Amino acid sequence: MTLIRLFEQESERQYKRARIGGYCHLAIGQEAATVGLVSAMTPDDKLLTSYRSHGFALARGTSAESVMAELFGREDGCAAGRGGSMHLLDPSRGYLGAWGIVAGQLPIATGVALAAVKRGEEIAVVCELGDGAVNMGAWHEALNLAAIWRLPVVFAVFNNGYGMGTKVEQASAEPEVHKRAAAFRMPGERVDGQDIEAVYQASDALLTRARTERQPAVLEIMTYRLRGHSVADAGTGYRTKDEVAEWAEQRDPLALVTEKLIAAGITTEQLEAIEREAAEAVERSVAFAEASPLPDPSTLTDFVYGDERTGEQFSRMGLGSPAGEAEIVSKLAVAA
Amino acid sequence: MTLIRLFEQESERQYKRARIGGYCHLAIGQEAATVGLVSAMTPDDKLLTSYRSHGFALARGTSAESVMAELFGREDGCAAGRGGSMHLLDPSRGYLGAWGIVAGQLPIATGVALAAVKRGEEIAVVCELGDGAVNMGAWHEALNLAAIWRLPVVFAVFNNGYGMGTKVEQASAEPEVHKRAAAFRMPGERVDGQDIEAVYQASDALLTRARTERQPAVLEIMTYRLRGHSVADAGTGYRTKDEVAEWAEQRDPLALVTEKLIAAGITTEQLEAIEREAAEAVERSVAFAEASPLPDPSTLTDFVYGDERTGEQFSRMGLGSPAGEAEIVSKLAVAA
Amino acid sequence: MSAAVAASGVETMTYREALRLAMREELERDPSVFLMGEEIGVFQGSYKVTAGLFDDFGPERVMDTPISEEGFVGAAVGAAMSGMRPVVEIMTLNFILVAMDQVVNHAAKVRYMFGGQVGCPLVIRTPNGAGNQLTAQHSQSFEGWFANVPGLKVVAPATPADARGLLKSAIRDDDPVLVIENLQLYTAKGEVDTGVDGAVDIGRAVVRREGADLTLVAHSYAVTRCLAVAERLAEEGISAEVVDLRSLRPLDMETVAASVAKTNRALCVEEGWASYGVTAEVAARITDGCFDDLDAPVGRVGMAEVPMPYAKTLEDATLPHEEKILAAAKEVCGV
Amino acid sequence: MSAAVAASGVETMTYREALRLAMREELERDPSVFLMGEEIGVFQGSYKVTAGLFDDFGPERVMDTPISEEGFVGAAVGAAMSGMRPVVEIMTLNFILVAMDQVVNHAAKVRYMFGGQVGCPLVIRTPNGAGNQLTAQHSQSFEGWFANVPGLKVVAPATPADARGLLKSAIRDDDPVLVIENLQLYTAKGEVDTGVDGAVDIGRAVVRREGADLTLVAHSYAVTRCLAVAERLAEEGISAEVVDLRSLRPLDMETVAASVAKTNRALCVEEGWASYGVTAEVAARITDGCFDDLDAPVGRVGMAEVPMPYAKTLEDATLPHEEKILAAAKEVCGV
Ligand SMILES: Cc1ncc(C[n+]2csc(CCOP(=O)(O)OP(=O)(O)O)c2C)c(N)n1
Ligand SMILES: Cc1ncc(C[n+]2csc(CCOP(=O)(O)OP(=O)(O)O)c2C)c(N)n1
Ligand SMILES: [Mg+2]
Ligand SMILES: [Mg+2]
Repeated sequence: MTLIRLFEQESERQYKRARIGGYCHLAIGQEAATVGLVSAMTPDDKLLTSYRSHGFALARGTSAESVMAELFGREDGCAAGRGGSMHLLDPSRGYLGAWGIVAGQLPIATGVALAAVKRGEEIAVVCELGDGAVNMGAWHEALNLAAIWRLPVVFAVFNNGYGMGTKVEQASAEPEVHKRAAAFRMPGERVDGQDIEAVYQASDALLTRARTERQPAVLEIMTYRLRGHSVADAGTGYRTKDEVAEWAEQRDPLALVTEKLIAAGITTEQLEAIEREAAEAVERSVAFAEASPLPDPSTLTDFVYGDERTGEQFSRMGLGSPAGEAEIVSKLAVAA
Repeated sequence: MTLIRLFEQESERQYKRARIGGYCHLAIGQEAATVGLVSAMTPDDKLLTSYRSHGFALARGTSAESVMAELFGREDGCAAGRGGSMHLLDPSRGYLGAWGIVAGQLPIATGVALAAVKRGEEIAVVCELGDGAVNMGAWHEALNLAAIWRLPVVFAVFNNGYGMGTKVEQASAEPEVHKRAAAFRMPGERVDGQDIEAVYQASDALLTRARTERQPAVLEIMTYRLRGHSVADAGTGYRTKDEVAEWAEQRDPLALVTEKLIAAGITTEQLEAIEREAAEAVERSVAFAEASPLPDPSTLTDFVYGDERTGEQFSRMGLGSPAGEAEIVSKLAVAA
Repeated sequence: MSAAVAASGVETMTYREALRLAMREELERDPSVFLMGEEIGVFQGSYKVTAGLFDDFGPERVMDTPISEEGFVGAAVGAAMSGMRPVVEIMTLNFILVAMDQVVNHAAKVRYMFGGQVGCPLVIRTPNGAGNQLTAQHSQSFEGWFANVPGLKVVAPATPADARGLLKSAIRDDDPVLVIENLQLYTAKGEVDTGVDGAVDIGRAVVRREGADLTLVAHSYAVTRCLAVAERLAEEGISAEVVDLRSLRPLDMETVAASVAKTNRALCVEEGWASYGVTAEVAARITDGCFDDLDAPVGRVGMAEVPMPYAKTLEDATLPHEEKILAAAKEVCGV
Repeated sequence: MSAAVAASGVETMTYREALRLAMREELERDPSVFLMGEEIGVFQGSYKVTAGLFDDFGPERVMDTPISEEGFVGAAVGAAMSGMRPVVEIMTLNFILVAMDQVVNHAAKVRYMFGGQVGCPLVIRTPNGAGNQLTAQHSQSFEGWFANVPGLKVVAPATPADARGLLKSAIRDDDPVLVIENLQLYTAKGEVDTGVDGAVDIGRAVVRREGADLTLVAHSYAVTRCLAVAERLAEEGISAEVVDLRSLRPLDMETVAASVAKTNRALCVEEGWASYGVTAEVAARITDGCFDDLDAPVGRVGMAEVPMPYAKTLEDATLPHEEKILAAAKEVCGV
């Protein structure tokens, strides 16, 4: 959690220094929800999330280096600098990506679970989404498919109170989002997302049922983003300062977990060590990202297609193609 | 109901005689559901339905002539022969159309209700759909909008047990479809669709609440189609003969209502008169349709656009246009 | 099937049967292949393309889905990312509009946006076309939109042999491939050599008929129309060559250009609306690639630019019938 | 605003302000006009185009919606069928993919399929474009797909005056109109005559710069690129004319052809992928309509045919930058 917090703060700084571009959605305030959920996953479980993704990659064990390098758009980024902040992934850890279209990842997560079932793998798929995403048709279709096919997916709704500037109550006719699971005869639960233990326990129970009984479920995790929607949003136009201050002062997940740890007997030295280690990791990540090369324009057409026959398939397309494109097409031919 | 039954049987015959083309979805077996629902509408209420539409137009008072002429693809059809069986309408009676994309009409119905609310009209909008349509994302989005904006729409789900060859239980994780209304904090009810009085009463209650309280709702009407999905489907590959026979013999809505009427004292003469009148109306409709002219190809581009400036807008497009299309474009210019 | 036929392996079958054969062969060959779609199982397929496969392969390999195109196309993307090879049937191309986001924003992007670490070997097969009075919402052919999208491949077979062969290649391809079938072609018959694997390479057009005076370029059912028109042109002394594109992305311009270099005239034909349609790209490329060869502007014929009307008279006036193609061909030839 | 300026009515404002002005003026003029979209109200618009309108017109006229593009575009269709004039903002063109069915299968079909008895005076405004490292799912320009659909009109203003004028005409039009805005243009400045109504007719291209040697044809932000390229070409002694299409459906080919008849050379430029893109149609029509006028094949430039990558180096290599246009222009001119 400390690592995520410091990483996010550093991302904010680097964004302002224009080292990071595009959209950049920070999860400051949501660390307990993220870590509690991901901790309940086994190594074989799969994870798909929205664009608010940095914390998930870190929680899953992806190195801060490769995440920061991705945000910097470098060749050593976890998506080779092609994806950026919204499209992190780490297939080696079962992180099948962060996605940018609201609710677009839901049907895909369902399909990941379907493939696992077809192969007889006893795993669970975690699909994170925001409270705003529950009003998209894709939510309905994905949950219905998961339910009728009994697919082991836990839909983890990070209810941070807002989709951009829109309050949950304004957007969702059932603001207690977990209750929507009933429309699919699926269990739905709500948990305090600032309490990491509670999140872990609820996640563990649902993920276990998913693995062993192929029971899909909705877990609504109540949390709050202390920053704006993205780095470009001050986050003040649609909520009061008091509201933000209250969450920051009384419900900061990092402060809450620290309190608990202290009560459990952790020493100041230990806490400081954690903080120092995290700070160093973040520092290293920036150094790593800065040192990593920018992708060379000559690699532009790598990865458009993966089939090895693509080169031959496209080799006859060049003729009469749009100016500038003949070149691309011939490179496509070589790249694949 | 008798009129609808006879009209549908005639449509089936005319389809086999190739006077009717395209897709043709009959509602034989669903007459009580249709008439019970539509009878609860006031003249100002609006209606949108799926492609299984003939009965709705007739129940709403559209003449059998103009419906049959539409099925024949004639100029005097209720959609001027442009729409066919799937796209009947009658704006003068608030029938804002039959639509062919499953669940496509739901968001539109929501918008019709929104317009009424904006203008302060105290009306209800009835939106019919099939049981198969409740698994589309459009269902979810439309119901959510209707609920958060308090729009006077009653979503009338004609649950006839099947979407083509798929059983409700196979397709919908919540086969008691009306319960899905809860996901939007909306009332949902189920009613026996073969009992015309029950349908009327349930519809009347919900439509009244819609008009007076702007309360959207789901009404699930349990019914059965005695024919195949469309005239092209025998309707036997996915259900047993016994099942069909049972519905035909014990739950035919026409037989049930006749029984009731007899119990209430209607005479055989009166019944025969109704039947005769309906048969004559259907006969007249065929004669009318046959006599109505086929649309002339010169009118092909009528109605593509309605704005009177369209002609001028398109007048400069003809040049270099695809062969054959220059002509169309210039006609567009004239038509609009 | 006679013994002689069996020996040579060449059988006459419909386009529909050829598609079915390809699926059967691929289901047998590769356990990661499975089919998904509305009514493809118990109902045997809305257009009966998958008839019999559910009975032979069971519900795990031939999965009936609810009416939820966005949901199950997305599920297929997820399964494909996980190493399966889903073959999705969309009942007709018109209905892909509700799943567009999964196709264009997801399937087409997966490999690139994640830096090449995950692939998406997905096949979507779906018929386009019109001609059965199915009206405005059910009579469209906008396959060119997908051909505009890097990350996707789009093929459109015009014969039974190609239906089998291109579908097989699509299923074996490691990238998302749209296989555009056609409602009118389902009953078309042709020879298929079942004695050989029969996969047809993606990205290769083929000359269906040789000619000297004019090149007709088309894909899918429009090829059939063009072949008929070529017969009629022959009667009038015009020798037309017919090029079947077979693949829209990639597009085999070499074959097209070689033909036009010979005939010096070209007419492009499609079932959909020509303005901003497939013929726009083909015509633009011909004019660029064969600028000095052309004796006349490249002609184009498509469906009349109206939403498809129901009435038979109007539908007939809308379709790119042979008469229209014939007239346009003569215009291109200056006769 | 100085008194002198006020008197003449000509003000300098951004494209974004011009759009906002058009909406304000139409909201005031016609009570049936209302706005819908995600974050257009309290949040003042994701790109602040609607800033201030919620405060001035209130939640009934400026309606915030949940994230449900399919739902609220469909609701707008229904409202438009009922005589209202909804103006829907889709946050960016990329997100219209989830609402495609409502636009193409519904809005575009309403009038025709119901025999002319109901209309659909709907406006959808949405920005296309790329250039801010927004990556593959957020950097697309497929407006040509809509231009392929009879029943729709598609306009794409390139200047603040046109942004105001075309949006006004779109709102007053009785048919569904897509207004394609552009992310890069929002901050572009230009003169707008607020003293006049300023509506700009749909279907009229305009010559933005006169020239003799070459015609550059473009729409939206590509026009800005072309004007800059024309300057650089002038330095090299090539006089380029720049035609701003303004409208894609209908397409004003007369203006384009008149220009090409003069210059005998043309290069078409767009922000999106060129293959099967807008330039395909324009190039095909130029070659048909100006066959005897052309001294060289019509050139085309678009975005590189890859899903948009994140890294700045790659994004730069993908965009249709001036350098690429310049090189293509010279190629067309044979220098
Ligand atoms: C289909 C679609 N519509 C709109 C957007 C723009 N958008 C990006 S994030 C967002 C808000 C999402 O809110 P929520 O789901 O609550 O997630 P949070 O940002 O709070 O984590 C919107 C509207 C999008 N990416 N995709
Ligand atoms: C989006 C979409 N997908 C598929 C179809 C093809 N289709 C037409 S009707 C139908 C079944 C609908 O079943 P249901 O909603 O139960 O209505 P019913 O036919 O029983 O009245 C299907 C799959 C379609 N029209 N639209
Ligand atoms: Mg949120
Ligand atoms: Mg049904």
